[in-house]
Amino acid sequence: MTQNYEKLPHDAFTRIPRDTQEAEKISKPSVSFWQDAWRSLKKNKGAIISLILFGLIVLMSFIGPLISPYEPNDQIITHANLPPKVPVIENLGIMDGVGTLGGREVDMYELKNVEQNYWFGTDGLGRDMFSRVWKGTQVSLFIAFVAAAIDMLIGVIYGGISGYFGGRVDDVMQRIVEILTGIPNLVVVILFILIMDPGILAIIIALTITGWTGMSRVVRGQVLKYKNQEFVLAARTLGASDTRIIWKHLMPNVLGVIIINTMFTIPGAIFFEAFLSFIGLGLQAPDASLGTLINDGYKLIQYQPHILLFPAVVLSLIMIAFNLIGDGLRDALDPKMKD
Amino acid sequence: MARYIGKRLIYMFITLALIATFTFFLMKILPGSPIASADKLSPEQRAVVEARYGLDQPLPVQYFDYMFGLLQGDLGISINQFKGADVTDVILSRMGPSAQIGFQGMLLGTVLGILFGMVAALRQNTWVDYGSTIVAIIGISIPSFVFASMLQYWLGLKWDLFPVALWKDGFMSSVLPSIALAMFPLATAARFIRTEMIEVLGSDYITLAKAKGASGSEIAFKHAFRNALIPLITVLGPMAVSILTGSLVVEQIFAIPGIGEQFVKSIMVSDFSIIMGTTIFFSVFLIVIILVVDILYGVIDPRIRLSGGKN
Amino acid sequence: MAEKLVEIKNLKQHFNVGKANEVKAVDGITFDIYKGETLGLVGESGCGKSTTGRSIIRLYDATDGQVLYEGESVHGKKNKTDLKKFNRKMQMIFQDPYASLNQRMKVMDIIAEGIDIHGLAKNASDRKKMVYDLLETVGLNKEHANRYPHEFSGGQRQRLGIARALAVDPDFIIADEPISALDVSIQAQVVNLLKELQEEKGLTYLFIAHDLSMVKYISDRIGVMYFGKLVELAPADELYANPMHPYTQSLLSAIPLPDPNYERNRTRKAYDPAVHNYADGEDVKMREVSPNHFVDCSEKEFAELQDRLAAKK
Amino acid sequence: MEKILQVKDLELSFNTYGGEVKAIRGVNFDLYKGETLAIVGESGSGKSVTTKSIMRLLPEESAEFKNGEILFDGRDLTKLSDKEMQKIRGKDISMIFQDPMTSLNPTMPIGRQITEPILKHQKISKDEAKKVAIDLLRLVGMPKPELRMKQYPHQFSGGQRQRIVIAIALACNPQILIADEPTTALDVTIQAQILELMKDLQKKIDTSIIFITHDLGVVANVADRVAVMYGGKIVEIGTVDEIFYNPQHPYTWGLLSSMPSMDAEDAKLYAIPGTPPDLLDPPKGDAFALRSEYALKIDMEQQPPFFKISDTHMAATWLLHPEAPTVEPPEMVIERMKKFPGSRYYEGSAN
Repeated sequence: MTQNYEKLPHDAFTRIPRDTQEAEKISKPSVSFWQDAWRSLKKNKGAIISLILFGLIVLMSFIGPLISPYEPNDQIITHANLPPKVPVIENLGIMDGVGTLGGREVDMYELKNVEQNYWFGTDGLGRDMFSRVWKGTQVSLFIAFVAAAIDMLIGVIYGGISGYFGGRVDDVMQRIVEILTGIPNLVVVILFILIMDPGILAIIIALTITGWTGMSRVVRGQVLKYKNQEFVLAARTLGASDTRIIWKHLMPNVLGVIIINTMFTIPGAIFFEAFLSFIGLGLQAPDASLGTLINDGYKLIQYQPHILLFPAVVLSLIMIAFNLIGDGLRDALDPKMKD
Repeated sequence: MARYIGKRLIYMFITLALIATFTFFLMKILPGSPIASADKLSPEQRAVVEARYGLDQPLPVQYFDYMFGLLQGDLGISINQFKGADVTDVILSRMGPSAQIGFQGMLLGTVLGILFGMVAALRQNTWVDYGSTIVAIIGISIPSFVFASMLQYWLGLKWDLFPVALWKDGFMSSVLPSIALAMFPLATAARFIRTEMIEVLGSDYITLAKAKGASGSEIAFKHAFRNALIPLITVLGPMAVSILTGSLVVEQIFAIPGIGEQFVKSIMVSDFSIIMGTTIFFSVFLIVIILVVDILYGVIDPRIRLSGGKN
Repeated sequence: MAEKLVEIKNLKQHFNVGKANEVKAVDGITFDIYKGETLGLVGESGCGKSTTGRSIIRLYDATDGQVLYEGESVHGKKNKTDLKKFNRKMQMIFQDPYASLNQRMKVMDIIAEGIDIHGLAKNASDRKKMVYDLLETVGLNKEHANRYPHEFSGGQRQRLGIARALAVDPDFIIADEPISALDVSIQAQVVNLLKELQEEKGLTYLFIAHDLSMVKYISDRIGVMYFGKLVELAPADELYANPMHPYTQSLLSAIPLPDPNYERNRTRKAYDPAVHNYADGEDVKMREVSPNHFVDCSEKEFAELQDRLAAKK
Repeated sequence: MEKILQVKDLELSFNTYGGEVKAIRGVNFDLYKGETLAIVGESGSGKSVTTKSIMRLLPEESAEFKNGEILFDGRDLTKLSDKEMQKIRGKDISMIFQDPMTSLNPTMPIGRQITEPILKHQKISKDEAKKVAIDLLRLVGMPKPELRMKQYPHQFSGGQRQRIVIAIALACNPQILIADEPTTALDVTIQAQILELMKDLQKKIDTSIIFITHDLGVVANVADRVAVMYGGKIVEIGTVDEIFYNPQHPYTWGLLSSMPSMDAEDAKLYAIPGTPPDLLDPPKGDAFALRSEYALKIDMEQQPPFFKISDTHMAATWLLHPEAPTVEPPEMVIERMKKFPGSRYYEGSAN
């Protein structure tokens, strides 16, 4: 604020031309929406760890049954109810083949004179838990992915049509959804399982029969939000066809939410499959899913906790991983979206 | 508002009628006879038994009998499990324990959940926040039956703090099942309240409250809390569903003589009238909850209460 | 003034017709837009000015009334080729520089949308060249073509929106509050660009805005809207010098100008619709009070206005 | 005149993921008793941040005072504890925000929202506070205030809500009222009413107002003095006549001539090219130089100091340095300068 000017060279005050193009320049590197989302997802440690963990679980569900020397359904009655035993780790005092028998801790492998190691132990029929757990994981994941894919397909088409065409079409379609969502899906699932032969197909159908309504609601909401946005109006004034608007303008914008929603459908499906198996409506023996394994294990919780432990841990890990990946994707793809 | 409620009630009846019809015909197309011992009976004996349960009537007559009974709260008669007992009575006799653990679980879950969510939002990005987020993720991820088994194994079997199972020690028996049921509502409420609170805390009217000189706690409780809490009502519905689903397995695990346990048993022995009855009972329960939630929302939020219904 | 390009006849746009919450967004307005002119449409939020623009370009199906473009009706059933013809002749620039560009598309594809729809480019390199030319026209350059909308500032985005509209080489552009969301220093960029384009290409504009000083600057004639009705329509200078409808007077008296001396002396006039005191069944419609100056008034008011005019002279 | 608030060398940064955003880069101004100081500038110029920092309403996790002080009542506001600050907010300094639709709590009756600061800062009973609130509502021109006390914000129109917000701000007769774009979200006719109301009230309670806006028309209407902000700094400050009729900074020139005037004919608008600087990486010299056609070599190297034009008028541009070449301002600015006695273009009558 002082007025005593410091000495400055005279030529400092020559005028310089203005570069208009320079003023329009964008210096930051170009980043697309998906690149940006991927970048913020990478910063989310929980999601990345979950992604890796989930990858490992998928991998194990395929190679697990192969690397185990036993078939999932092979019964060796003499090897029944063995606790887990893993070389090297056994020296730490865990997974060392020691179990409780009549109140005393004994090495069950020595007792039953078993040479081989069962990493996850065996069940009451002498089946190898390691290969059964991974086989069961495979089945559970398969059911969940197929169910989620069907939900997504029906939900996106239904919600998309309802939202895009609006008016009377939307009214009728929404009334139907309203009634469907009024029916508790627990009830529907149980009834469906009852009338169909229990099995993978029955479970998938039961899960998807009302499961898609959630996706359809979300997609409809998004389509309604976007279809009146100015960029869509602009496309319409340019004469864009419905197909073009749907595929070029709406889909790319709704895709993020579809992905997020699917990420939360999958753990839901896994849970429901396990739940059904647990109350005895799931896969029938000898087929195994994580749910049936947990059901079997639960009956022996007092004496053979390991039979419950491994499938329960794998199931929980999958669920946690999916929820964290879902959270991460939601933050990355749609920071403003809630519930 | 009255018009809105009336409309909703009509929907409710349509939905229930559909469910009842659907259930009825599903039961009819099920393979095998509803009478478990049918194979062992002579045709004459069988006819006698069928006549007793009205099964000799033509299908439409059976259907209208059933629907008419429903209107009067009559869910039919148990055929296999409790020979001849009224299904309504069977369900009602089982209500007590289910209602108790359901209510306790819901209460514990929402109260703790709100608390966790609030604290997490007010102490964003501190260890409290991370802790409550981890609890919430675990609560949402770990299925109730796994969680219940774990509780039973450690708190019941290993440490002997609570009864392992059965419904003999009054309140103490209800502790573990209630905790198991509370996990999902807790996690849902915690996550929900946290996001809502953070959003509310960033809103203009909170800044204005600060500009008035309100202190941190006044802002949190007088201004933010209520606004963050109102939308929580919308997830009460899903929470009630989770309690219901949970009760099927949790009652099973803790051997509690509730409706859920009964339901699973009747599935095992194919007692169709009990399955049907319970299904309809559950549907009514959930539909009523959702209706109450919607009405409650309108009553609590002045924006809806005073403008007379959404849209 | 020259020939009529667009004629709007008794246009009505009601929403939720027949329901309790029926909104008469546009309630029977009539005006013409001449070739090569800029017609400004002003009014406060909710007066129906944007709806008018959107109805004209067929974004809404009009409840009643007609829109004629070069004598041909725009609304009603149309075959695809007819529709496409209108789509090329009539274009729109939108208000929100953020929502009006698809975030998932590159600038290249955004601008080329009209080119693609109407098959205006012979091949890929022709398409590219057309986009580069358009970018240059709006003061950007070809480096911008490979970027995404979120990397641009508000003013730049608005120019991208202009380039998109220009791509189909329209004759008539509806500019729906194109500068409302921009900073003062940026508004001039966009307004100047629109003016230059008009001179170069002989465009006709319907310029919708609530900033009256900008509207006056850019428009040849101005229409004032109030609750779905057009209340006054006059050449820009005439409207400002001699506003006749009490609402126009109130609106003009409310605008603060960047001139402290003027501001110290400005007095605001309030508008109360009750002043008209119309009797039941009185015929209130647009009447030409002086040449090209239309006012929504009753027979009685019309006589009064003319008396006042005569007194002035 | 009595200085009621002094902002000295204020520097403030936001710590973001992208790095440090230097939102305020050395701001100096005084506020006198009873005056209205308008701060103008485009979005991102730092005008809102400056006032929010006076109220200390910026998020504490990310906003950081780097330098300078804000003196009020003999105390430096940047150094007060939260508790001490709470006693000042709403009582000595209060604030009005831009969007009346979102600045009231939707689930609290407006009566309670008005009595809140009264009960907080004054030792009076609830009933007395209610009376004060009703009087306030009457003061801001709300009809039937007794009935409306129990109503919720959604039952009021935008203009009415802004009146309520003003009532809240004036509840404790503050010495300073900060109005952050209070009329931007309103229609012109409502804006005119609110501006009149604010000027009336200011006369009644003799409060000083800091009025933030980007609308030069509004500035001409309300301000006694004007500070023009650009790139996190004040570039020119003076009385309203000095800024409008004798502007010295090229940015002020640009702003004034980018708006059409109602009387001047079709002169082409002066468009400032380009976009405001990125404060994540502010330019070394004059932040406006890149967009200015009057840029000098030194603008690229060194930030200009303030040059004094009159006792009340200062501008930060190298063009005012004695060594600098004389430049011709845009035509529309020359038109303005012709009305200002003492300016080099003054054409006033000879007497």
